Amino acid sequence: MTDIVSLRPLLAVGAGLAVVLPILLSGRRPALREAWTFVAGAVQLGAALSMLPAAFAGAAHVSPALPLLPGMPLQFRADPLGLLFLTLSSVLWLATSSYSVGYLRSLGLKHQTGYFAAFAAAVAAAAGVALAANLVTFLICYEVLTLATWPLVVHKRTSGVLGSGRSYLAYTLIAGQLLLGAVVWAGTLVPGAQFTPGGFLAGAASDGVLRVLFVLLLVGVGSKAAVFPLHGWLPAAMVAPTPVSALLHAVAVVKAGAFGVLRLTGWVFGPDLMHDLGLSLPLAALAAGTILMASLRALGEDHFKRRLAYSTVSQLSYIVLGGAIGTPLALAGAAFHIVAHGFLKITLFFCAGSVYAATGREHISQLSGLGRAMPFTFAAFGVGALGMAGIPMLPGFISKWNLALGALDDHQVWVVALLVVSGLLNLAYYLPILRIAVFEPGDDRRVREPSAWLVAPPVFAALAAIVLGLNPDAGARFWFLAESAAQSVAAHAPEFLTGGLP
Amino acid sequence: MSRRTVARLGVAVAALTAFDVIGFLSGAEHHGGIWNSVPLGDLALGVLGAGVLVWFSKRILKRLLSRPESYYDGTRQP
Amino acid sequence: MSALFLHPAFWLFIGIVVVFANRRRMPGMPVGVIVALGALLALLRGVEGTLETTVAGFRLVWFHADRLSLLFALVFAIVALLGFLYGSHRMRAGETAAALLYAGSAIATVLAGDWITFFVFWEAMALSSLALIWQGGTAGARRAGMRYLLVHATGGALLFAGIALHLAGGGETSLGALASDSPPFWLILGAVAINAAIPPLHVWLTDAYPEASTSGSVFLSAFTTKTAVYALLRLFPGTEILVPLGAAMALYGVVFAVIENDIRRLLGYHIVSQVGYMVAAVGIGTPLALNGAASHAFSHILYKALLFMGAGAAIEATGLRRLSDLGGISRQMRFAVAMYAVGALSISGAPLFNGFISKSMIVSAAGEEHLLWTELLLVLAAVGTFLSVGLKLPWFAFFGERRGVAVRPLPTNLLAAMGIGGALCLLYGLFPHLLYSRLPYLATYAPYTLDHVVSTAQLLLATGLVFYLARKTLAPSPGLALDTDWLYRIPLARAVSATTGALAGVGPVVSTLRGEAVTRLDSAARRLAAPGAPPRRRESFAFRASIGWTVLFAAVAVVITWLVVWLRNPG
Amino acid sequence: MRELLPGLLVALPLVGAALVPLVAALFRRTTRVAALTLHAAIFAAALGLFWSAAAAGPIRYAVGGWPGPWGIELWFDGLSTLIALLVAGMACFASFAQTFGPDRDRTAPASTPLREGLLRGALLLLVGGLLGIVATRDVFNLFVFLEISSLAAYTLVASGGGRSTVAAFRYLLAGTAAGSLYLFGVGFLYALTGTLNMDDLAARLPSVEADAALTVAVVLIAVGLSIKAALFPLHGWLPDTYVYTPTPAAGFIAAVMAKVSAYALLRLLGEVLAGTTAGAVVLEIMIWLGVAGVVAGGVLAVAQRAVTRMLAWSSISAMGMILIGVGMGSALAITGALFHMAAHALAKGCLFFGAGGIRALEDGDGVDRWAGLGSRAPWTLAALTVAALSMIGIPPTAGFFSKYYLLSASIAAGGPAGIAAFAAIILSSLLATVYFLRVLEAAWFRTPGDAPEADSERRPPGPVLPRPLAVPVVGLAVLVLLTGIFARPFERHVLPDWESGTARISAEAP
Repeated sequence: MTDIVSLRPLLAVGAGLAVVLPILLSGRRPALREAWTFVAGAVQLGAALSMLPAAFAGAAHVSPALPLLPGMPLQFRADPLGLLFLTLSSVLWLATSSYSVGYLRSLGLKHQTGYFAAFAAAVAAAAGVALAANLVTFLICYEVLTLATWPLVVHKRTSGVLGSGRSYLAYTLIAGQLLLGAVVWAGTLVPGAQFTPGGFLAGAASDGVLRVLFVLLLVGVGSKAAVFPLHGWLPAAMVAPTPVSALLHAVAVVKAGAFGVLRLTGWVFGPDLMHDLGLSLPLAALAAGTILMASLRALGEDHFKRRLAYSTVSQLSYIVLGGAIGTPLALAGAAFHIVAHGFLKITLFFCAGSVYAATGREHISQLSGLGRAMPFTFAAFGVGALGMAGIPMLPGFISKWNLALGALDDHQVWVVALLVVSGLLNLAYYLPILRIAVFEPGDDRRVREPSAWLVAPPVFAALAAIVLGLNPDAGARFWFLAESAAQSVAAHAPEFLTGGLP
Repeated sequence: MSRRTVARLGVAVAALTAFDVIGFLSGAEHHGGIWNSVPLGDLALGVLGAGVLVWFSKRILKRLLSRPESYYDGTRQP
Repeated sequence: MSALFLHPAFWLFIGIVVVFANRRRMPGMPVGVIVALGALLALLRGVEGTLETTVAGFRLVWFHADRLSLLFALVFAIVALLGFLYGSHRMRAGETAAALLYAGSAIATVLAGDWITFFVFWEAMALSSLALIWQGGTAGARRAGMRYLLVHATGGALLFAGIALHLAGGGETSLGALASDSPPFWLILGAVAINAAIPPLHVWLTDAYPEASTSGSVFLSAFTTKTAVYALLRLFPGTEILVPLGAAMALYGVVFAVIENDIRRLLGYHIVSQVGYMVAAVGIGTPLALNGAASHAFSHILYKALLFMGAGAAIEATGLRRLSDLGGISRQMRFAVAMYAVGALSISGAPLFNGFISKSMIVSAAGEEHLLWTELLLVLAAVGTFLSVGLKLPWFAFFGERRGVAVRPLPTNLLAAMGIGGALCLLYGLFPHLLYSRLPYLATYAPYTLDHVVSTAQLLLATGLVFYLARKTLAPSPGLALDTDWLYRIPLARAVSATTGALAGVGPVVSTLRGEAVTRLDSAARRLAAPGAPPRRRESFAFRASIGWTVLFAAVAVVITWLVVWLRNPG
Repeated sequence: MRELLPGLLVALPLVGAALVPLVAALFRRTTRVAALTLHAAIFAAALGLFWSAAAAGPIRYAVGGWPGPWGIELWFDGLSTLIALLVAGMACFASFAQTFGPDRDRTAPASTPLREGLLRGALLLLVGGLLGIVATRDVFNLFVFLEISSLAAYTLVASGGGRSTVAAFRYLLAGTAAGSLYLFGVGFLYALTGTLNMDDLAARLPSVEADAALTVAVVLIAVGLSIKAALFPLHGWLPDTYVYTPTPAAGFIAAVMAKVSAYALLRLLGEVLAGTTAGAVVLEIMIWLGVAGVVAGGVLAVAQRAVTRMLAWSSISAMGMILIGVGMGSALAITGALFHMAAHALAKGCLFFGAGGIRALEDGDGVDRWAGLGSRAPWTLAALTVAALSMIGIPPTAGFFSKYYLLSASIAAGGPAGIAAFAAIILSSLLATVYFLRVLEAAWFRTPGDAPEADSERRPPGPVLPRPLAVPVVGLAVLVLLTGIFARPFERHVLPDWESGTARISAEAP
């Protein structure tokens, strides 16, 4: 893979950062303030799209290295996996921005200026996480992401909400400090700590040290990815306004964590080293436990957004699972699940938010009759819910399918069982929502769809999900990116991992 | 039993016997089931089979499995 | 691209869009009837070729027609047409769309040329039928639908796992008979067995079908179980375990039907029973038996739809669904009763009706293979079928004592659909070659031999005799009969509920403990900071180890050094 | 010019300290301008030295033309010019802040022009003392500057009246003890080697290596300077001093006082006495004490409810971290220690200016007094937030990079001490997270008063801090960010010097 030195990665990361100040300064003029957001979103998306052709041709745009620490520059590199995440986050940022405008206005929320500013900073940080070329850059963006999302989480500012925000910070910042330690350590072992397909730590230290390092790194990225038992903050963070939750789950925080786990397993340690150290199976088991526990927990949850939150906990462990298995197909499935889950979960959260904006209802048992009153919203919700359950023709199936085949390449039959049980549980906790909303008669005849600002984004995301489900290579060629990312890792994998493909 | 009932039954039995005779006389080899090759076999099978079915279902099974219609009410639904 | 337009399911899927687009402008337009007719014509015109795409590295064959799949697709299209006609006076957009998706998915499933496409539409069928059940509109329908979903999701999961294992093991991507006794074989067989309603995995059927709307249950009766039969024919011909399973199943449904009180649930048990014939036939596996299974599926779809239409007509006319509530309404709905009778005679396998020409193929195939017990059980099941569907149901529902039930007149489209259904049953019964010429396997069969007709007639008449004698015993009574669904409606539901409850309880406990720990650490730190200081003074001089301690520590450091040095060099 | 700068750097503040009260007494209004100009000039001199040392290598300056080893020498390499720059820069901000006046306590004497002039003079004297410590190459001279700076500091601390006089007295006790111990140590050294010049000393030490008195001298010097550097458990003077010092002085004292002593420790123990066995042992002990200080400071900071006291304890933690770096002595560790001096000085100065101002204006020091500041003074608070994040070690602020270097050095050092240091630094970051975010949360997201849900936006927006404090706060926050972003050039400036310096000394040793 050839590198092209260009400023485009910096542009992609900097777009969001650059508008933070203008947004803060134009607080008195909402139209201008929101225009900044859209401009930055468009610039970021444009930068992402402009780097795609190179990725299709097997090259990568690399930013100039900014000297920062000995041997560890600040550098961004648009490799396939990073581009996949970047493109996803820019598309969904635009959708979320338009949704936010409608949501904040229709509910008349306060502190809108700070909201949009923090939003821009968070997305910029997520873009940085996506494109980080080495561990230090990753760490920096990761920490900024944590802090930028804090104001968003505690947006309501009641004492209960602040408590949840504290819990959020406790998990993510503690993990961040452990990550800092681990990054320093890794950087001492291998100067540069450059993300390398297939990992760079092999042979750098004794097995024991590498295992400790792995645990530190995993706690660092895993707590953001809400891997059990580090998931406690995620349901608590549901106190945030809905667009924030959508962002948290689909793009920024949790997704960045899952992305980090993929980077960790594929680009820091590498599948073969993980196998040698005996880390693959424990990690896979952890992911499996998370998937099941969170699904069961979602089953017993009546709060709409919290059920979605537990679903996220469960779904993101698919990505962790794929990273743990490490075969090409599993990695490709995991990488694609970043995209699939992004579109689907953002749809679901948008729908939950629309319901709240239109009716003020927050619990699933109160949704009766809303399906008829809000047909577009719940049509989109249906797409999201079915996609989450891995119903074919929706993108969730493609990731699940490849995860299953990838696991079988490594003769891990139990993963298939896990995936199907999880799919079952998904249906068991998603479809009752549809049943209640669409098929139970409602009592309130005045309910209507909220404004177009709130209807268009979920419909767009759902349609995009359908397109991706029918053709995962449509548009930005997410599947191609996922596959080439997985292939680059697999090129370094030992033979037993690549054999057995039909 | 009234006379009409007896008469109806008589007609039915006569018709069945007639069928059986025709069937037996036609003499076609038919699948090898014993009830096909024995006179009155089909008839006996029909009567016996239906009788056993009614007896088993209504007398045994129903007693074992019958519950009031509200049996599942109040159980937890997903 | 032209192949896309030839795909019959395409017509039905397009219909969904039309339905929603048309919802306000022409609410009365029978979109379903029109598009089903389109699909039927497309099939009758004779379609060939394949339609393939490649998605994410997998070759998907959306359309792959041979005689077996075309036979099923044809009857699916016919019954869809009948169903839409039957329900066009009451089906709203949502229900029509669900039915269109359901019928289209069923057709697409049987026309699928590879495993993934097959799975795709298999799942679509499960979900669209769920939507159809939920359209029943009652709380009972919603709850039954949920149970239905869970069972079918399990089936889908098994199929998913099976296909994944099959392909990962180097299996063919195109559909074909599976190597026996491999994990994928059993997983896929399990999935198909659920859809084929093989006991003990059958309760979803009798649980959910009676809860759908009258038109909904017509659709439901046709597709899911018969695609499963198609799958058995395609994937598991000659699997021996299916023979006893099928025979037992045929009888199982009959036995439960005898004690059933709900008219559509009774018919549902007879679906189980009739599919048992087909399952057994697939198990027998000779060309004749396989032809029998295919043709019986064909016939069954027609007469079972007719029967459900008849039962639905009674419900439409009276609003009642239990035998113990109905009775004495035949005069107000003679045509419907007559058509029901056609269906009842067909399912019982009476000569001249289409059940006769297909069911006897299976019984004969069993006889030819000398499967005596199988044959006997199948014959017994036929007896029971006539007893409950042919005699008990119509007697207590339509005839019998009058209970002063108010009867509404039935709409014309409903009667027309029943008329066409009845006509088709008779048509195929009278002219068997219309069906036989379309059968997929090489085997000939002549149903109308004298002994065959006579033997069947004797069985039916003997059954009638027993019914006459035992009609008091057979009188329906309210209540429900436990079935295997008890297992998941009571113990499993409790286990899941307990687990989720326990998990939900863990969170608060953990956060309480966490809060407790934080509080304790904090107060410990504060005690350290200001030992013994009362809380209000905590902002003043804290941590007394200040100057005195500093001097002390410094002094200690110096003294120790001095001592060390002095001890080393005492001079 | 290059020849004049070293002299100017030390002479300007000392002369200015005498001049400014005079100006205040005579002209009154121009006091402020005169003091600021002087500070700016000192800063310019420091900057000039910094550049020329970077461009043309270290500068040796013989005071009065008397060369060493008998004359007093000043020595400017990358290390000392950097600290000088820091001191001079912080002094500019502190001088700016002095306009705010010391009178936060009602018992403080009323401010008069002369009094203001005297305080400004004291600050200049303090700066002069500190710059002297930084620059001098003579161990006794160092003691003199140490005492000069201490005396000036006592004055500034006590200027708040009330409790601050008590705090100043306690500081005086500790400081005098420290100075005496140091002086004893220097006495021993002189008795052993007959020289006070550092280079000379380093050259002659090997010949007296065997003498037990050397050990005693090293320990006395180490303990004395450690008290001044607030190395745990010799930190007792620090919390009260920092809390009760009037805000403008606190911002300066908290930022640089202890660090200059740490610098002296580095010079003496890390460079001059590094070759001795006793020096090595003391450095090893210093790592462990640093570890203890890092943890204890963090824990006790968490326990505080008053913001300035929390900041004071956090300083003890930070000093522990710096001394860990000094103790390890590797190039990475020294870089980390120096970087942490800079990062911590900038951030802590910013925070003390801010917290002191808020304490004075909100009439209380509790965390709850910060509630609602976010909506009233977002920019000031944003600046304070940057400083707090640097204290926690969040990238891309300066604190992150210093922690990064120190963590790297700990891992590279290995062994129990290395692991303990690694763990302690991580732990202190976690504790800092707890105690700083508590304040930030209140400031940004909580509303004042008992009704936390009340509308905070109804209070009119406006500056919380008066300009004399707001400007340093914002300026220092910007510097915190810039230092972080330009971390790498910084390291390049200091390290080669240090390495060549230690190499030179060990080469001179036979």
